[in-house]
Amino acid sequence: MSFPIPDLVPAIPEMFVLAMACTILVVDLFLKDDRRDVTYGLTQFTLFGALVLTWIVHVPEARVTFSGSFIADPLSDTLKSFIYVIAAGVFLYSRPYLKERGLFKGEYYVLGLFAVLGMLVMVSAYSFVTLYLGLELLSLCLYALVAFDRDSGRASEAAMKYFILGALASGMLLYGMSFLYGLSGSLEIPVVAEYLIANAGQFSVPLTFALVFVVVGLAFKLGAVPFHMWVPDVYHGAPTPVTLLIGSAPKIAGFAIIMRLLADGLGAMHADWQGMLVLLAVLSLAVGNLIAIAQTNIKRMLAYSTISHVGFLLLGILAGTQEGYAAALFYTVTYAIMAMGGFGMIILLSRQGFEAENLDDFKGLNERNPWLAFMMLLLMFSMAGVPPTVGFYAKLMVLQAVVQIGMTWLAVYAVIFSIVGAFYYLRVVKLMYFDKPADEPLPVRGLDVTVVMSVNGLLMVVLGIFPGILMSIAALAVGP
Amino acid sequence: MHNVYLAIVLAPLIGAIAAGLFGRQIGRIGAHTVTILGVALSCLLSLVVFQHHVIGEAEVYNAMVYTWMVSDGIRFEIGFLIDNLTALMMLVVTFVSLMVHVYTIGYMHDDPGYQRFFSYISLFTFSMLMLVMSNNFMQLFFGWEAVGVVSYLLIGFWFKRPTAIYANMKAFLVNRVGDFGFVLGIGAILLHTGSLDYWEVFGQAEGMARETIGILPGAEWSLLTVACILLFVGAMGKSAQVPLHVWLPDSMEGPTPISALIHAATMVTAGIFMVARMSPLFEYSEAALSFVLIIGALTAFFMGLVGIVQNDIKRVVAYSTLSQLGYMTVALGASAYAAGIFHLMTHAFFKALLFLAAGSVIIAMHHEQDIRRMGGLRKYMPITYGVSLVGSLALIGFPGFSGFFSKDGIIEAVHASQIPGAGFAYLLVLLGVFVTAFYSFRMFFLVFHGEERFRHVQHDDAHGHDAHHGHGHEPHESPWVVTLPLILLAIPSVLAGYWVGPILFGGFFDGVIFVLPEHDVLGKLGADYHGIGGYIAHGLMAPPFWLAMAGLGAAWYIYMKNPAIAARAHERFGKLYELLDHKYWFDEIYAAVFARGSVKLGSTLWRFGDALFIDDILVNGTAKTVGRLAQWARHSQTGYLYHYAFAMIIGLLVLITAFVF
Amino acid sequence: MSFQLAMFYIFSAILVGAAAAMITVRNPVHAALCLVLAFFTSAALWIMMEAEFLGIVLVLVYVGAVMVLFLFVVMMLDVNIARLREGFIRFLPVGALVAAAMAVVMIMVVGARHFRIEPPAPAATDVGNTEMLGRLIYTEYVYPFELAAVILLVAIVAAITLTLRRRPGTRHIDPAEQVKVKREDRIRIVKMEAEKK
Amino acid sequence: MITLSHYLVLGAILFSLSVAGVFLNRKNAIVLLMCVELMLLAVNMNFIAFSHYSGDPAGQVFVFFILTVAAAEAAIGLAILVLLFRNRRTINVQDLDEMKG
Repeated sequence: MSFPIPDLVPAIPEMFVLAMACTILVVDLFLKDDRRDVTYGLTQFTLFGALVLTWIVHVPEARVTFSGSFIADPLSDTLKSFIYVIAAGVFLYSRPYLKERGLFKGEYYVLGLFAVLGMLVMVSAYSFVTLYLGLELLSLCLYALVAFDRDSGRASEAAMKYFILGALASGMLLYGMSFLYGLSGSLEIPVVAEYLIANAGQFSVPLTFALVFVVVGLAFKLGAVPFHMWVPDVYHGAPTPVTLLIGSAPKIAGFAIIMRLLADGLGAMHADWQGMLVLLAVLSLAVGNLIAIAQTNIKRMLAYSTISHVGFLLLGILAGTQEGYAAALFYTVTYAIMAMGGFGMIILLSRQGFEAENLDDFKGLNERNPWLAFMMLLLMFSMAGVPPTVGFYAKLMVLQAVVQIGMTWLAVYAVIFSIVGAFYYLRVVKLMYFDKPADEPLPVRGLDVTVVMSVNGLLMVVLGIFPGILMSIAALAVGP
Repeated sequence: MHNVYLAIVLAPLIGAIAAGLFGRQIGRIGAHTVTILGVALSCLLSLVVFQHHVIGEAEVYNAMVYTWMVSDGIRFEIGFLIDNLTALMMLVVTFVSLMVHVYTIGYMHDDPGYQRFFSYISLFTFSMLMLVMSNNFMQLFFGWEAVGVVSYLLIGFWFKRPTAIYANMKAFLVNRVGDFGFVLGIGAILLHTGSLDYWEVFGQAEGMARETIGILPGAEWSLLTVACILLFVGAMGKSAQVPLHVWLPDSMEGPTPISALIHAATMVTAGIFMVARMSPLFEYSEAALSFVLIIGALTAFFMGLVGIVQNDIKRVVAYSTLSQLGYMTVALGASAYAAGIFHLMTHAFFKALLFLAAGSVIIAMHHEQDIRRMGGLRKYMPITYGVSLVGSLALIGFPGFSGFFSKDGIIEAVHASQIPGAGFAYLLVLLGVFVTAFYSFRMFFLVFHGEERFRHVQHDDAHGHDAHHGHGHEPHESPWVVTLPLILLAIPSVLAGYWVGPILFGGFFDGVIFVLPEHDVLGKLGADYHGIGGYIAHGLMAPPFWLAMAGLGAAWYIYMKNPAIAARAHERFGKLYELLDHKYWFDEIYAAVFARGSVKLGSTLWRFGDALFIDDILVNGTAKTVGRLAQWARHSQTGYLYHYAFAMIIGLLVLITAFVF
Repeated sequence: MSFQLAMFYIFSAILVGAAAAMITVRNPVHAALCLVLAFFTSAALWIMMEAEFLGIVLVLVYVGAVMVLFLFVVMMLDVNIARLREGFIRFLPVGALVAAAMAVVMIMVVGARHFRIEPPAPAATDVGNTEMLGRLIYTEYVYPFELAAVILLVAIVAAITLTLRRRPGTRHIDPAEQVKVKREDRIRIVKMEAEKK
Repeated sequence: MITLSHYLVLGAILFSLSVAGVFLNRKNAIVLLMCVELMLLAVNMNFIAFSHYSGDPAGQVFVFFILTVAAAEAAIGLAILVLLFRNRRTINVQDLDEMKG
């Protein structure tokens, strides 16, 4: 029995990350607590190396390997690059926080790297098996990380909720996949797509039925209403560095599996899933923006804001056009960067024994540290979609895509709720600039964190003024 | 000239960045030096541009500077369109801004936010120039929002005052309503023409006028009318027209230089400028013009009435600004765009002058703003007094002063206009002249003439609270940094009017502003125009002049004659509170004798129209409803795992039943 | 009714009964045992579908390891059983209603004519089920197989990270330290002046 | 004859029961974990049935991986449960409401 060795080259970045994660796991065992920075350095090196490797092995054409379960194409390489960069930013922001709370342990980085690996697998998944395994690899790491602060009751409560609901959603996704498999006879996404195209126009009831389960599973992972309930509690309960991780990079991976499953695999059923996504988007925009107004905890507020952003993201996808996908990709990346900055700011302002997670902790930030206040202002403006920040541009692109397919009412609806949403972002700005500060001193932060935060904040404006760069990347990744 | 235009825009921006980011490093003197240099350079170069375009009669300049992006064949660009209208606006903006910069050195002298303030006003100048010099809708919108943001920051500049925070929230919210219309208007234009460039859009205006869209079933509207009215809704927000005017009086919570620069001379006139710029669109829609005309007339008259009952010196000027903006809008509605722009220019000078003079008074009175506690300042502040007189005369349209030429032009144009509603508008603007004269000189007399009431206040304050700091010494004239801009502004307040011939009747805006022959009221008036002298002579015999004189006389009678009565009463009772009481009683007489109905109407309108309907129901009501909804909705997040799971199952079931069966 | 069909119904009845009992019984130990029963009957059904390997794995891995872990945790946590079932009846009607609605909807779909497929003839190859799966897993599915290994590794790391406690108070002896002890560490030679009488 | 439909109905019933278990159970978090196991069992039943009736072994391979993941999931779930018990001294689902709104 002979079996050809699969082409391993496209998977080199994944292999590198896996090898390094295992190395770090072992190396960390032999490190004393005061040498833990080595683990951190190795982690950052891994991400950097993976980024370099991704572009070394990159070719413009799509390559499928491992018997059709893995794909490397411009979309995957682009999304992977963003994942590396954002994960690196997350680790960088997290370090001072972890150190101050005695959580600076190798496991955070090992689990974090495995989570990154899970995202990479999701991005490159080309069959249901790999997609599911990547999703679970990511989810399991995240469940564990949420409970990472072992002495926090809130964290373990959040982990429990996340775990149960996440497993429920995975089950639904699998149930849907089982029907797709049963009907098409294959687990490979392109084969399923071919089956659907061949049977276009006469989809049986079970096919739509399967589609509902798949959409529900995906909607949960993104946090779309009514499958959003885990988002606020998990964001709130998890240690802030973990919230930072959950809130940023996995959204990109989530976008990737939606692209692979809905756009590539079930593209022929666009008319069916479009209706479902419309419903989810409408609910997400309303619920996310409304409940965010009533929040006093900034982590919860950002959680609800995530939900509303997911609504926007879904708008781009449901358009089902190349412009729509590109807009959604643009929106996702933008959102991931904004979320990284927003949660990163909470970390920057927190110090030992004090979490800057209430809105009131941002009062008078302008007087205490005008530069950080200005960065936060940029981030908030971008989330609210105020021009000339990139957030405005992202919203514009999505709306344009929606208008193009003739759903103007949906665009108007989205605009109305983003105006409602502007209120709570601007409230943060108001607190920072017009309210009296509490007399809490700000912690002193290292140069690396400050520089990255500045880059992060200024990126909002720079990308807003020159969106062409990101836009052409998005258009290239989505394809012609 | 390309680089000159760029320099004009960038100089204030550089100043703003320097003062804003490095304020601490460069210090107070550094901050004001760098920003003033930037704006002065802009102003100087604007003069060059003005010379080049207006006097040198250069070609209209229309070019793209930077392509931001291209999407679906729609180009998003930054570009400049420089013609006579732009050149005029640039000159006004940079000149007033420069004056305000200099004045601020004196006014904000003791303020801890000194550098921040300079940074903001320079940033504002930059944004306003971007708005004015734009050659496309995108950049127009950018400038529009940017001036809004700066204005919002500046109204709340003294963020420790709760009233300032309230005012800036209010300004922001009301402007959002206007901006919403504005964006929809731009969207409508983009939808039809597929372009954001002014000239390309203007070229298709006639086609748009013929196209209709169904907003409500069964009612087909002309697309152009809808677009124009939506754009004008934006202008209503920015230029504070009824019913979106409510934010402007409250915006007086900001420092006075801001009131002069943003809320009188420049930003609030952006709406007027925009409509004039869009004249090729508005001309094809009589319905939109009529709408503009009536809104303007309502604002001009009813806001003037409210001005009569105000006692805060800045609020009087603020209501006067509202009323004058109404006049400009009326001119636009009557297709007399040139008259509107002309009034915009003269108003920028004399209203900035009045505001800065009011600021000078406020400094002298140690931040007392109630005109009932002023009086007799003439001898202490001769320069302020003189320039205020010039400003007030210009405002009421006294022959020979700038306001006379511009306002008379508007009134005559409305008189000649055939647009539906012009008769009604004519009546209102004519009555408005009386009201204007009345409130202007009421304030003038109360502040500069009559008894020195601030001395009594001092005794009143002496026991009770400690607000009497500084009342101990005499009011005195402000330093030169304050008075110099006043004098410099007083000169154009008088002289700018003599330019009436070329601007209104001389084809100054040929090729810039487009007027259909059947709407060309200024052309008709131009036929009777025979030089300045004749114009003034004509004005002396026309009703507006006599109405203005009547208003002035009424103000004099009530506020100049009464202090004598008041003085006698004071002698008889000898007690301060009774003097105040007298004053109150006097207001009653004035109402009973002169304009009981109209004043009552004014204050009732203010109370019910503004305070109750707009403030409480429209603005606060929406916010409250949303807030309540949010509080209610958050209860859905119960915290219980099984409820979350339940929600997921219900969601799944709903999706299945909705899409599978 | 064929023998196979009878077996199917018997096993299915037990399976559904065990599952229903699992979510309703009061005692978590009983629930775990019900689940074990459900696994056993499922394994039987799978074997009826010629998935012998998976049936055996289900018994060995699930019943043998995972459920034992469950029971272990149940007993370790030692929670008050009496309290745990309060209020169950109160929510039963609405819960049962939704569950029934869900089951009805699902059965309407899967019970449709579309799925009334006859079973295939028994496979007539000389390759057994286990060998076939093995070949697939180590060739075509080698990438997912590696991923599964990573997932197990993550589970180990995560479980240890979350639950391993180093109690600072416990006394433990490090043999390495004992061996490395030098004389100087234990003995101090003190020189003293001889006392005068 | 046992048709595919028989197995699918069985899977659907198991799936519904497990879902009902998740939201009916308000006291004991450990039963929630068992419900998750039951749900995966239902899914596996589907996959094996489809695999058997189409004669394609891929479904069985997928089940193999799902079983692996489920085991890993159980380990992490139980670890979180133990942690929760240590912190809160309870695994009552009704007590998990510190975060809401």
